Amino acid sequence: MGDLIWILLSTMVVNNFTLAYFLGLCPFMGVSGRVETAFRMGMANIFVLVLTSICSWALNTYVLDYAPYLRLISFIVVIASLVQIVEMAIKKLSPTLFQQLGIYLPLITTNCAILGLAIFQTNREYNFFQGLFFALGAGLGLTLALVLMASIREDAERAAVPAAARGMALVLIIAGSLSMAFMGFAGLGSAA
Amino acid sequence: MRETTPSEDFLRGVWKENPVLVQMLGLCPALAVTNSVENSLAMGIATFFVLCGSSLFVSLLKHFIPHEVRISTYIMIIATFVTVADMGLEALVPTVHKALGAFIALIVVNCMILGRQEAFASKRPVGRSLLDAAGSGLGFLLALLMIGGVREILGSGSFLGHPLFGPHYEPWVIMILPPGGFLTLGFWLLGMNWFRARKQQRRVS
Amino acid sequence: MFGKDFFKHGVHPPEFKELTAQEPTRRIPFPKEIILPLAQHIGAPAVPLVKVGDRVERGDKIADAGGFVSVPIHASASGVVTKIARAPHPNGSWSEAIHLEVDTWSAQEPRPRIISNWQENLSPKEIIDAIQQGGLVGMGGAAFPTHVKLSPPPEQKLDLILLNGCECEPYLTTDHRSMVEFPDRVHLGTRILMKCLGVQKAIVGIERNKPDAIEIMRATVPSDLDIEILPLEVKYPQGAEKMLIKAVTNREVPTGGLPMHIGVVVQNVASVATIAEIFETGLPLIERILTVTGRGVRQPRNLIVPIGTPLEDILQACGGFAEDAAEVIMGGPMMGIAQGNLRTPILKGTSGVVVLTTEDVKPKDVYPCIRCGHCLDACPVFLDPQILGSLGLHQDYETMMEHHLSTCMLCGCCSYVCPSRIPLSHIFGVAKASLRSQGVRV
Amino acid sequence: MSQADQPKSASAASIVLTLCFAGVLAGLLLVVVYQATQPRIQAYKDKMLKLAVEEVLQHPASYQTLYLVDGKLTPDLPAGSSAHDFEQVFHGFDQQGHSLGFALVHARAGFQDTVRVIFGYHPQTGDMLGMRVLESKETPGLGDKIEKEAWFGEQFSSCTLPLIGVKAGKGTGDRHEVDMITGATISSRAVIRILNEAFTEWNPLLQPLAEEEQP
Amino acid sequence: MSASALLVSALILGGVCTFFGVSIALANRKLRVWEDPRIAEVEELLPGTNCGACGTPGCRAFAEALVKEEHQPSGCTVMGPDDVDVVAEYLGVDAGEAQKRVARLLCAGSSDVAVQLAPYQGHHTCQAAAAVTGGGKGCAWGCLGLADCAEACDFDAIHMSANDLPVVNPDLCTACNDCVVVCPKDLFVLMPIEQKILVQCKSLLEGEPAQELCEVACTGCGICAADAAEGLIAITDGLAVVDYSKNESASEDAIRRCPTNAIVWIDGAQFPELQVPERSFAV
Amino acid sequence: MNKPRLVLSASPHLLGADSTPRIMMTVLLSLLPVVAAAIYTFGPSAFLILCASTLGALLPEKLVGKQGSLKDGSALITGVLLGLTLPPGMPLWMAFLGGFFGIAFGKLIFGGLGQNAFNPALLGRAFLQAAFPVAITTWPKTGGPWMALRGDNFALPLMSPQVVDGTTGATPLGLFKFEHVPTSTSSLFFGSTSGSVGETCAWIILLCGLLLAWKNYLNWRIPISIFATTFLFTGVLWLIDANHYPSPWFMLFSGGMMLGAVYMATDMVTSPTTNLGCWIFGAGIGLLVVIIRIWGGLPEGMMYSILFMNAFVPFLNRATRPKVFGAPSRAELRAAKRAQKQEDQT
Ligand SMILES: Cc1cc2nc3c(=O)[nH]c(=O)nc-3n(C[C@H](O)[C@H](O)[C@H](O)COP(=O)(O)O)c2cc1C
Ligand SMILES: Cc1cc2nc3c(=O)[nH]c(=O)nc-3n(C[C@H](O)[C@H](O)[C@H](O)COP(=O)(O)O)c2cc1C
Ligand SMILES: Cc1cc2nc3c(=O)[nH]c(=O)nc-3n(C[C@H](O)[C@H](O)[C@H](O)COP(=O)(O)O)c2cc1C
Ligand SMILES: Cc1cc2nc3c(=O)[nH]c(=O)nc-3n(C[C@H](O)[C@H](O)[C@H](O)CO)c2cc1C
Ligand code: SF4
Ligand code: SF4
Ligand code: SF4
Ligand code: SF4
Ligand code: FES
Repeated sequence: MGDLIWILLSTMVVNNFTLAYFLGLCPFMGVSGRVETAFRMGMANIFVLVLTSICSWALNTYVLDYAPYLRLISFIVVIASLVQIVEMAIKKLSPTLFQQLGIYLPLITTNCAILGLAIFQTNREYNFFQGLFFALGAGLGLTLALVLMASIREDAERAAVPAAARGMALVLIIAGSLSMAFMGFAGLGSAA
Repeated sequence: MRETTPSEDFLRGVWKENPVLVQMLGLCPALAVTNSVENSLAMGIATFFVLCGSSLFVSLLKHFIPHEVRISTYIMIIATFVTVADMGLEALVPTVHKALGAFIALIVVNCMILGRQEAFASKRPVGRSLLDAAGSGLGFLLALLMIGGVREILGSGSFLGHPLFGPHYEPWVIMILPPGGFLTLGFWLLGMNWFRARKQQRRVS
Repeated sequence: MFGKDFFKHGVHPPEFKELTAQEPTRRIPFPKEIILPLAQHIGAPAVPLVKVGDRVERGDKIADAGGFVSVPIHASASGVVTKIARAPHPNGSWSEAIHLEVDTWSAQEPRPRIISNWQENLSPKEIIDAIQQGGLVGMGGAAFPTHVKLSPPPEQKLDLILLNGCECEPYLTTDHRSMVEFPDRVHLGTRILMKCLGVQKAIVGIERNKPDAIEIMRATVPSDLDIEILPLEVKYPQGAEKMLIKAVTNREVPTGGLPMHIGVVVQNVASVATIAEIFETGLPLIERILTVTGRGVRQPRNLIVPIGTPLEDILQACGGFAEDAAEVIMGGPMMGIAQGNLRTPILKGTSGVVVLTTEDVKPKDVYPCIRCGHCLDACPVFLDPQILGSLGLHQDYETMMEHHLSTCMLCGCCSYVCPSRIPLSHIFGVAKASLRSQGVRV
Repeated sequence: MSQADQPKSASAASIVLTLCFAGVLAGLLLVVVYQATQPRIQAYKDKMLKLAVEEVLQHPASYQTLYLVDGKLTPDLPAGSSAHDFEQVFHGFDQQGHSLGFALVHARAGFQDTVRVIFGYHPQTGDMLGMRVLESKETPGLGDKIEKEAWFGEQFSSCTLPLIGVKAGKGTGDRHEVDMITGATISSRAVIRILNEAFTEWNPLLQPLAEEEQP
Repeated sequence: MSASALLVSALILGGVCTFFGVSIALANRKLRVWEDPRIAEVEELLPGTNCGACGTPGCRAFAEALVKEEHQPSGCTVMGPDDVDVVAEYLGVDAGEAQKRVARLLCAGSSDVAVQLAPYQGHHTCQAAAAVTGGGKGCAWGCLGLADCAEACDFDAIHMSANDLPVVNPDLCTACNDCVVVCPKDLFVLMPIEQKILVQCKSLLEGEPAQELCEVACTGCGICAADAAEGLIAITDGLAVVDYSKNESASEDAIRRCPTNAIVWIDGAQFPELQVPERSFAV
Repeated sequence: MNKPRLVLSASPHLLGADSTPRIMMTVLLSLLPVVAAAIYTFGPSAFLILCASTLGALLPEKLVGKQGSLKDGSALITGVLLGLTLPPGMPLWMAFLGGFFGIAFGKLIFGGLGQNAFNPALLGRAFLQAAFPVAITTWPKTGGPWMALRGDNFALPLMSPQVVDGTTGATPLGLFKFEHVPTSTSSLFFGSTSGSVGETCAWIILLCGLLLAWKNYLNWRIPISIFATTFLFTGVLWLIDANHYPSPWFMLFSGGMMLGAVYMATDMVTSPTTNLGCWIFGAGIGLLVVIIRIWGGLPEGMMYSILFMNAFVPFLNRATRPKVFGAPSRAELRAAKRAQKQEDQT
């Protein structure tokens, strides 16, 4: 159990997917304008990440042993198709949930964090539960980064930001600062 | 839709609608692997290859792909090219392959590539699609080199591995660490905005 | 049944009450012209009953109530109606007013009483009618027609009459003088209110910085009434209705609600004294006590002035402007409004005129908000003026509503403490005005 | 616009066929490329490993790969299994076929991420033959000195396990002492810990084999 | 190259793809929700300023309304006529006929002709000044000149004159309504550019008192009403009011004898004589 | 009657005496004793470092800041505080660069005073720490001739400092973390240990902090909650295993704890506006410091804890807004909802 918790925490803060690994930056830049939106994006991300973790574990265990060179392509096909189906289902079954989460799903499919998770999980040879906690940690880390970024951006919106810095330049500098702040966790657990 | 000329198709992606610097797409590889010029170059070329290849195929096959599964199909086409690139790099330049790590595989989900398929290759003739892909690919490469150049020069004091400032240079390690990636792209955008504003000002007065 | 004597937050500005606290009230000569705007209070403006050229006696009704939430206007001097035309109003607009040319030769004897004597057997309805006919509006600042406050819906249970003698605004000593000079009137007024509302208990809240008022009021409480004189912490805005109730009873007026919803009626002590005066003299509200003060006026004084006297004449009666006078404020320095036109008349609800000097109004540099949070610690109603202010500067008034702009009472505590001198309460006032013009209730 | 005006959606058959066809085609293409590149990739990997093993065993005349199967080290793989299913140890021999020592690969968390090292030592004396960092993501300019600073690696050809890290210049000359890198204490310590850990873990298994001659 | 590897790989990927192909086809049959793709296309063609001048809450809403044919493309006042035609052509509808409207200021009381009783000191916006006893201008209706409207205009169509009066550039004005909303004195109206007769004053004071406070006030003297065509101008509450439903009968005769020039005949820009100082460009 | 030239201004017409420049100047004055103690301990090197970082902070403020923004004094504070967190032997060009980065990218890019999300001084230090990790962890030995420089202050711009062997010492935290050698609390309290320029004398900083708290120029809840959390957390660990974990007093008085808790976590701009928010903010810093110091890779975590919690400030502000006067409390709202539900059911 301790091992699982450690995987969760270390993926969440020490090796934060967004701020340390540069995964899932497109939505991080694009959907971090409002805290509410960012939070929903994060939730949708957690959902897809967990789904991905399960799928890739299953693929690895049951199918891909025979053809490792098909790993990448099967991962991505499975993820893309699943997300598409889930999206359609949510759209049909619960329009409110769709408004809250569904509209982000297509954005997430083509998001490095998802495939990155599948690949890292395979490289590290995680078992089912380790993979699950890895996915949760990654998702929570993404959500944390997204929400922090969004809350800072909401404040900055009312600030007298100089014209040249308005827009993405400022967002990137904030991301750099956040990334520096997260560096304090580096080496957590290694020195003991 | 407005008609465009071939040269417009090509040039648009290089600068005016540069995928990284303007559209903010494909940021993950643009920041993750650009801690040296060599890596940037390799990543840029690999992406260029994948982009052109998949644009070609998508454009060729566009009439046969049903709307409902277009994303899945595009991704499959892209993934095929990426796997080819991945294995090719590993066989030909193993050191570079090791430095880029998982990010070669992640070209599949480079938002920029899928974006080009959706916005352009799936609607236009083959030639134009190739031009567009080449432009965007070149733009991506250019942006990667801009970021990688700054990061390597400041962060290692060298360019393409050649030391620039002598042995006593104190490298700015941060530039090759994650924050350096964000900051460098931030600097570039800042500079470009400032430059654009200056130009506009001059036009006004 | 009641608790503590404080509310949380608030500020403590310098008081400056010593300028006039010991000045007895005095009358001033009648002005040449009296200007009586038809809109004197919250609610519908009054409707004129006179025409140009009519002669009126002091105390005559010259305009009738324009509805239930409205009271009549009476001539505050004998004279001739010269015109019914737009005149400057303290709120900055030019609104319809009855202009009287005061008879210089008249002794200004009032017409015989229009309201009958106080008797224990008057019914609530008769009392309320008499108060409305007397043209009474709240004199504590909001100028809300008093009879409306005294007519709660029958199902509303009331258990306390709270007399507001705090006078928490710096400089002003109107209520102070009312209590010191006319304690019996305050108590008689209270008696009438208690009779009218059927309430057994009254509390007079007085800030501790008026010990003489507390003493006199205590000494004169009629033995047959349950009136408690309660000294309160000296803190602005102790006099604000919600804060006073919180301090005295520990009850909170719910958002959007009224004091009566928690069983309390709040009346200013001067309003209560005026109720008594109406029944004692039979005269309607045609004059009031007014503090004219500040270092920008030569002789700060407490005056009894006819309603409708232009500022010019009032200042004249106090020796005129000092050399360095720079700003004339109607009301107190915390919430009062600066006036640019000295022909503006005082209204029934005007409790003071403060004249500030160049030194007082020196423009202050405004700095960006440093998020010190002092404003949050000052706001007596627990708003977040910091966020409201930055939203206000971006004119995002809708979002301000989400941050409870409507609860803000524009007390000015936040502006007072802000080290960056951001005009917070002013910005909120602007936002409220803009929203109101779009039909939003704030 | 009414429901009727909606463009007809593609037929199910065309959806399935497109995907299936694309899948088969991609699969075929990939397998071809894979088969074409795989030998080179594998050859490169083997070469790198061989180089590393030779380096940390101080250039043995030959070496033998042992696999840990069911708690025992054997040179033979059980039938039907592949090499990377088992942990491996490399046993080096000199010209005469005498045992020189063993090379091990071991990994552990460093400052940023896992550090993988290969090292050679003699199980009976504990004397080290060499050490090389195979893989690390330590901070460039700091932690990556464990890989890039030659003097740091060279210490490990002349010391004895188990090791103790000391601040540079603070050593007493003991054979168990290794100088750490200033500013990269954590990474240096991680390397030392990896070696000590592997030593305690493997030594009981290896000691009996130390006397073995080349078969 | 082994044939078995070929087979395995084709089978695996083909199988996986077929499985998901079937799932998607099924899902498509059961779960599809349709949205008109033209909405997104039209939205692309619109200017994207989200100014709301068309009467919908933004460009997206306008695009939806256009596709549903509830609005005409010309309803967007920001697009030039060429762009309107492009949208109309895309949708195959009539462009509609838009009447050019511009913002007109109902005050001419610049700082050199209107009295300021007491200078306002504090937060430098018209809205803020208006909240302090009306802003200290003698005329309670007049323009405060602190440029809220110029600030609010997204199209750079309003600039302040040297005497603190906002001057609208009719070519740039899109009639977006922002200045109308922002002005605390309600001094802006949007009106068709064909309406050329305008009373540039809102003061309800009459005669002397009005003129004492502002040289160009409408004193309600009635001369214009007498000179104009029957019923075109009436004096209401001390102010001349033009009945624009009778706009055809308007002529320059009506304004000639106005003693204060409060009523004017506008051809194109209002206040053509006022100088707009060069604005410095800020980074 | 004479009529003066009247003006109109908005109410309230009385304003408090505090002003932003006055607050900043007071904080700056209160830093003087700290600076004096630093110079007393580290000699001219400390002075040079402070000058370099301050110049670095003032330059961008002068170049791109709003007109007259130098006057408010906040950039000066940033520069001095940054200098106080650097090792005295650092090359001056690095200190200058840190100040420049902190103000330019930690403050001006957000629009200047009051708008920044992160503490500019600490952002400058974080930049330096990530850029030049060796230089910023090279600590001079204490003692030696007062006038001597404590390292290679005058390294050429962009060039590495010449490491003078034998003059580097270890900080108490470093000693504890890597060597497990504790330092006595009294030497920490009176500042005779090696470390950054400003982390010498705990009692001076505490005293100045008291002064500022009394003037209401800093929210006392923040340092108190940092100290309390750190003390309690370390105390519990210490009681569990006193050999392995440091004593709570050591935790409180070592490293940047004092300077950070009193001067940097309390920066009004980058700390919550609500009092509850301040309690949580401080508790978060306290927890993180202990976690990083004990289990993390770095010996000191004050800077990173503050920066990390800075990022939470907008979120904390929105989450801890007090209940508005007269609005129903949460319990009341819940009760009302329950009643509503019951009504719906019947
Ligand atoms: C900030 C603020 C301060 C106030 N201060 C006083 C005061 O000092 N004395 C007072 O009688 N009313 C004060 N009021 C008005 C009271 O809230 C309330 O309206 C009044 O006491 C009701 O009595 P009235 O109707 O007789 O005027 C204040 C209101 C506000 C919003
Ligand atoms: C950005 C950054 C990166 C670091 N990277 C490493 C690293 O890769 N390996 C390491 O051992 N320590 C690393 N450190 C930790 C510090 O350098 C730490 O103070 C050092 O390990 C202490 O060693 P010393 O006692 O020799 O100074 C890093 C610190 C920072 C700020
Ligand atoms: C307010 C303040 C905050 C600090 N924050 C940090 C920090 O987060 N990380 C750090 O390594 N040093 C920080 N320092 C400097 C360290 O406290 C001090 O130099 C520490 O002992 C470094 O030890 P090391 O050499 O073993 O890394 C800070 C100093 C101050 C004054
Ligand atoms: C109590 C107090 C503490 C401050 N601490 C800092 C600080 O740690 N770092 C800093 O850059 N500025 C500090 N300042 C100055 C100022 O608030 C800071 O430069 C702003 O963050 C710039 O917007 C402080 C100011 C005060 C009043
Ligand atoms: S003016 Fe409004 S926000 Fe400011 S302190 Fe008073 S009630 Fe609070
Ligand atoms: S008091 Fe002023 S500076 Fe402080 S938070 Fe409030 S608005 Fe900002
Ligand atoms: S027209 Fe209105 S908004 Fe514009 S300057 Fe005049 S008063 Fe201000
Ligand atoms: S009188 Fe008319 S023109 Fe003059 S300021 Fe007033 S509204 Fe404007
Ligand atoms: S490249 Fe777009 S999310 Fe990574």
